[in-house]
Amino acid sequence: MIWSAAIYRRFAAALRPFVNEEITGKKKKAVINHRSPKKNMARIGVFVCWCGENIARTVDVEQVASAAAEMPGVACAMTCKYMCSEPGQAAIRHKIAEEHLTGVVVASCSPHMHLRTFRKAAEKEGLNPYLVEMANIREHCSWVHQDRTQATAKAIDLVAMAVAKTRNDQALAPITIPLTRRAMVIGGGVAGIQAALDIADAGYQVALVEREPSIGGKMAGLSETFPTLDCSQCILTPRMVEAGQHPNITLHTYSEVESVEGYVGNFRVKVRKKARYIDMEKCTGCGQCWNHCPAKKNPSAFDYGLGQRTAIYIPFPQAVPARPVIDAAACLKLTKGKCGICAKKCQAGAIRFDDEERMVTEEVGAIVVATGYKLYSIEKKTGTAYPLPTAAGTPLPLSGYGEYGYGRYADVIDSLQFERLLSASGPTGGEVRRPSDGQVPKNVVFISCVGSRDNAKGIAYCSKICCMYTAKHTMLYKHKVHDGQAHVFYMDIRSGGKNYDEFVRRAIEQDGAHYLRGRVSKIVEQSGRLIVRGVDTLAGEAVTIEADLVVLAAAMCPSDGAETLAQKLNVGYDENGFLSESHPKLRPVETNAAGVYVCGACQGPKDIPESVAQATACAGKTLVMFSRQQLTREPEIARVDETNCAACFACVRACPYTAIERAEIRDRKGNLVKRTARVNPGLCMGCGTCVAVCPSKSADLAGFSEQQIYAMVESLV
Amino acid sequence: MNEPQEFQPKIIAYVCNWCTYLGADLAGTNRLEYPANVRVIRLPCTGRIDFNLIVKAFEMGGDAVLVSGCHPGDCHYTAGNYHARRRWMLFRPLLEAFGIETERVHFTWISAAEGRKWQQVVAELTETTRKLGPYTGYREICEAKG
Amino acid sequence: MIATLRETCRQLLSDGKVDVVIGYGHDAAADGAEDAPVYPVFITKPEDAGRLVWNDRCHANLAVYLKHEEIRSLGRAAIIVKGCDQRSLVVLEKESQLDRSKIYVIGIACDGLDRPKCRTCDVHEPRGADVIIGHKAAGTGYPCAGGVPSANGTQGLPDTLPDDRYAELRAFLARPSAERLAYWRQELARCVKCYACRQVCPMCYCRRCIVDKNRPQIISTSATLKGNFAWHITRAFHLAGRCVGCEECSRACPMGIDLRLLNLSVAQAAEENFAFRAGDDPAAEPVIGSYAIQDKEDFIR
Amino acid sequence: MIEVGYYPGCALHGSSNDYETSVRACLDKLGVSLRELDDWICCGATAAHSLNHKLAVALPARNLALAKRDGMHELLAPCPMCSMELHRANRALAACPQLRREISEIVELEVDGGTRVLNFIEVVQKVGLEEMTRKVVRPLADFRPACYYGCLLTRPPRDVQFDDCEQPGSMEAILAALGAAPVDWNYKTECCGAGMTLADEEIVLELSHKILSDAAAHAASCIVVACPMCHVNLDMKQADIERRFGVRHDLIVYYLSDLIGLALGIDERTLGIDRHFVVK
Repeated sequence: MIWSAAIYRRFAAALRPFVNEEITGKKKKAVINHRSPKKNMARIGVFVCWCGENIARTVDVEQVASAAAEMPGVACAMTCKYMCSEPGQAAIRHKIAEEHLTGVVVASCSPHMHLRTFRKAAEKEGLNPYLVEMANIREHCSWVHQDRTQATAKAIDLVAMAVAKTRNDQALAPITIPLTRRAMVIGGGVAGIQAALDIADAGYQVALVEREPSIGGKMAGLSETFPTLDCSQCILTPRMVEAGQHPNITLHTYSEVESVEGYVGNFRVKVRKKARYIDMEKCTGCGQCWNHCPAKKNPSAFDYGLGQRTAIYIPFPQAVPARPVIDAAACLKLTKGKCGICAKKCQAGAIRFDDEERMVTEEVGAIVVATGYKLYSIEKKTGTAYPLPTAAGTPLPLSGYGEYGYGRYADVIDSLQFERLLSASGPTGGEVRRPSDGQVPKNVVFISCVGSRDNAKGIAYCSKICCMYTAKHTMLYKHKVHDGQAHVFYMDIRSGGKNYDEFVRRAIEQDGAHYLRGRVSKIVEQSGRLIVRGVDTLAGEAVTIEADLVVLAAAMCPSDGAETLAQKLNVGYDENGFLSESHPKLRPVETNAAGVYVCGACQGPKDIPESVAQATACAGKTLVMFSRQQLTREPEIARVDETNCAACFACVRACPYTAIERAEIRDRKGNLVKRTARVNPGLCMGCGTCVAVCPSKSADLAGFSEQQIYAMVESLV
Repeated sequence: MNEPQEFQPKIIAYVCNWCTYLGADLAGTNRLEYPANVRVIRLPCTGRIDFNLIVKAFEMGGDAVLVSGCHPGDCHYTAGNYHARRRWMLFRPLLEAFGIETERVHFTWISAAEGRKWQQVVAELTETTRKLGPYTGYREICEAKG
Repeated sequence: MIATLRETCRQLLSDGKVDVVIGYGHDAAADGAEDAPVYPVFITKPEDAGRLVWNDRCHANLAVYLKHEEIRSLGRAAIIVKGCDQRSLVVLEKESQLDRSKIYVIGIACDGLDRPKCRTCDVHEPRGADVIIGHKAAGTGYPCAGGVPSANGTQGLPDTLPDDRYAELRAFLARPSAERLAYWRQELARCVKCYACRQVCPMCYCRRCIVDKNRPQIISTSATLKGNFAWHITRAFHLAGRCVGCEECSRACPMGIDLRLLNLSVAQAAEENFAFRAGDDPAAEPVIGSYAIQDKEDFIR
Repeated sequence: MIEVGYYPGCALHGSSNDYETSVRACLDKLGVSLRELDDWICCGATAAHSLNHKLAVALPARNLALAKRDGMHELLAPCPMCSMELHRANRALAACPQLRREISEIVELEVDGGTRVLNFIEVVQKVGLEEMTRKVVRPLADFRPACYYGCLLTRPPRDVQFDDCEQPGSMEAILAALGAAPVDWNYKTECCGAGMTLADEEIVLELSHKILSDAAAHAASCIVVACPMCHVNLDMKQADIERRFGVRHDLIVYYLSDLIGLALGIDERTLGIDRHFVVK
């Protein structure tokens, strides 16, 4: 039965051209619309590119073309000086029409370079783009070989393989999948706020998830920003308020992403909302609670431990949402069961000691990751406790800067702490007073590249912004302490950017910052002063500075949990934990997880303008996606022959994208006919791991099918 | 001229699209010269490369086979190379048991940035295979009449 | 022991707990003769339970019949397994080929059947069976000390340690590779591609075997060395992490090709690299289709 | 009884034999038996590495190979210089199979870079502070030691992998457990100038003077070291330093083993403390 059907089809296909000719009475014109080689005998056009001299110098392109013309299924072969040029593409299109081509092989450069180009050209001529293949005779041949005979022979082999593949190409149609036109932004710093606002302004719903009780991120704690010295909070807080009040933005503060399911256009994100102990609906943010809380001496995370806060607190006055949160570990009511003053003071009755964390699920089509950074941990705690760090055999991590005594000397602080000392809303009200005794420091040493560019500490990269903010620090310090002197130890000054180098020069020339090119070897404390020993490599001498305060410009590292989040999102990350963009130049905010975009410092060290620009780029990418009703995806994905599938489900186990599911085939009465594996085209990324693990080869991969690959190998006889 | 012709081994390389193929592209861009004996077959991922393809390469008269993909952790598809690595760990002993020369089956990780490694691997592979000579053992098997 | 076995099965059938018992038995015509040949039998009526036997010719791994549609269609099955065969059930269940809750497993305590695998057997009493008939012989394990009446009078095989499962393979691998290849050339030259090795294997349950796929023709179907090598490489590799070592393939081969070495080689690789033995641990993740980041890669450059 | 291989090195059999006396007495009391490496040779310190890389590996490697031959998995080298050289050789050998083969040939013994090298402090940690505290008969209540690690005990950190290389605390932990009150000071890991002893003594005096001064400034009652070189400079040269800078430090310099020994009830003579230059 099956036999006869197959034979019938084959005959019908073979007869069709004649039938057409008879009926129309004229030579068959090129039929537009996705011809498949199955219908007719293969008619493949081979186009060999000279690439100027790039290929032709080493490969005899004419010989390649004439050899190709003899290959089975090849209808015509020609060469062209530049195949990718307009005339080159036109030649391909012309031949497709003239020769009724059913497939095209372009022998030129890497498919990563121009496969798209040629597929588009073919498509314009009505040939299904997936019937176009390339033979890489430039990168893989002419550029790496000298011997003309050998290179030409290899080029012919490469073309033969491509022809063999093309003979077995199938016309493929893009896959469409549904799209939820709603976005999630993870991280509520300046980048996250920007992305959320841009998407929301375009009219789409955005869920903004922030781990801290307020959005604002690191920028909310900065004093003034380089190179304009405008007040950080003055420019950020209006944006925060806007985000908080935007009708299209749902804020999930004090919340974290628990799990991510689904795929591009159809994500289901579970968000864990931590217990805040405040009824957000009732609370008016009046401040009665935190003004009366008796548990006052808790280090403020927002001030990086330099200031103190109450147990029920609002991280900073301009917080959005302007609602407090109870620190469960510090609250007397929650720890000891007594107090409850805040509840008594609250007119709105918004205090809820029985609050519990809960999960909410957001369904979104795109996710923007903006989780930001933290500073490299420079602390090495020693002192009175004398911990024994050496467990037998475990190597000590070579982190921290014990020689600088951070965490040991109160007056050695990091740059974000110094920002708080400079900030008008900071613990000192904007006066530069050192942590140990509240004195105004007259001699301040700034050390840049603490952690950065130091392979011994495992960080090879430059943190990029430290040169700029250190210059800013010296200026702001000078503006506040007129008789003070700032000293800066630096390795190089990296101040590329608009108005950036001018800014550094101003710090040196106008504000008299004392720049020393060299490293600091050690800081010791002697009778209340910090003795900074370093070297001035330009003068070639050792330098000792008695400082009142030392500020360390610690390296920028991805914030805690970035790797875990990346794993949940299936986004790659580098050895430093920064999230990986899809392409460093051409796809800088996309990731290899479709529908997930990255912006800000979670992708790499960067300053505010860059973070904001990237955030807007992420919004742009999201909006491009949302401009369509549904998504179309590359059709080069796996498929399971459900009749032959033995349902061992090795593929289900192997699929990195959980794109294969266990399915059942039932007859009309609902009786189970058989079980089978089934590919979800929305999730499949086309790696083909399922094909390799399938013992019966019931799984196959369009575009790289078994038939195609074996044909390629067999062409190498 | 009666100098014997140098043996030109036939080497078939199955490489992943995202790392090794691009590494080979980079070798080209940097004009890193290497012997012209390798025929590259591009697959999306090492996870797609089945052992049957290795057997097929020998059946087609291959003197050596190279399988190459992204370094662990770098897979474009996050885990395809891990799956491949595990299969090869099982496949190599089987080839050993068959007495098939495993020194003709090479596995490497070559990243998109390792154009130089691609050059070295291909050069060394060609050289070792040249020293081993044509794989007559398997060729005889394929030519034997039933 | 045989009486218990027959009674158990009779009871199962008459209680309607199962519809068929897959076991070993004599042909009805044998009329109870002790030395009559042993066949797999499919007992559907309680009164036929008397045909069931247990002796040292009960080599077959009956698990293979669970993959047959015509057996499945008989209804709920009880299956008689030896310790080694029971491992097949674990693998099949892991691969979604059977629903353990719908099968009644009758385990037989076995002291060895004079097969090579019996020398290193460590599952004389099947694990995870619903009922176990008989007891492991005293003194544990091998060499067997009674239990099964031996037809040819031998009481067991040479004493070897159970952990020497791969001794034969190691000895084979110690030979130079050219010699190994020559060995297989000689052996596989006899292969007639009857696929008995496939038919008898409980793990070869594909609806369409890869060798029967013709677009592309991955494995040459001709019974030439080329096709035979391709087939046997494929067959063995498809058993990686799955072969339980029942040795039915070798026993079934009409040309007497000893395929055990190939099966052992993948089994050893799985055990050495992943501490995995097929059919050992129902909870263990199968070797193929899973991975560990720390898998070794000393052979990868 | 813990058994540990023992590599004394040249210093402990020469100028600093008081250190050996002390280490042996102290560890004996702690229940550690030392098995001295048979046929040990110089570790090559200071000289070898500036001459020839392979020599610098081969000398310590031979000692490691001897340890392996004699079945010692752990080897105590009380001199930080020796222990650093042994660590370095271990690391070099572990990293390079080629080097392993070459060195094995040179020293005519199997080397594998697998012997664990311990300094004195690590042996005490191995005994365990609790175990040690149990044996204390005379708590060091009136001691305010400044623990001086010098440059080699914690450095290079990649090689020796011991404690925090800039702000170490392991000696303090031991002494605190013995009842002493170690002072927090700045010069724990500064150089005493040992390498310059022969070339420019002036530098040695100056550097050692800074160390002694800072210890005194932080109200230390004594200095504790775990290195024969440090001991020589701070103890033997203390008189010269006092003359040169016109100050009187008068700080007794103990080996760590001395103080543990005292706490465990061993007398000063047995510990060799009476052989120091600065004495009570």
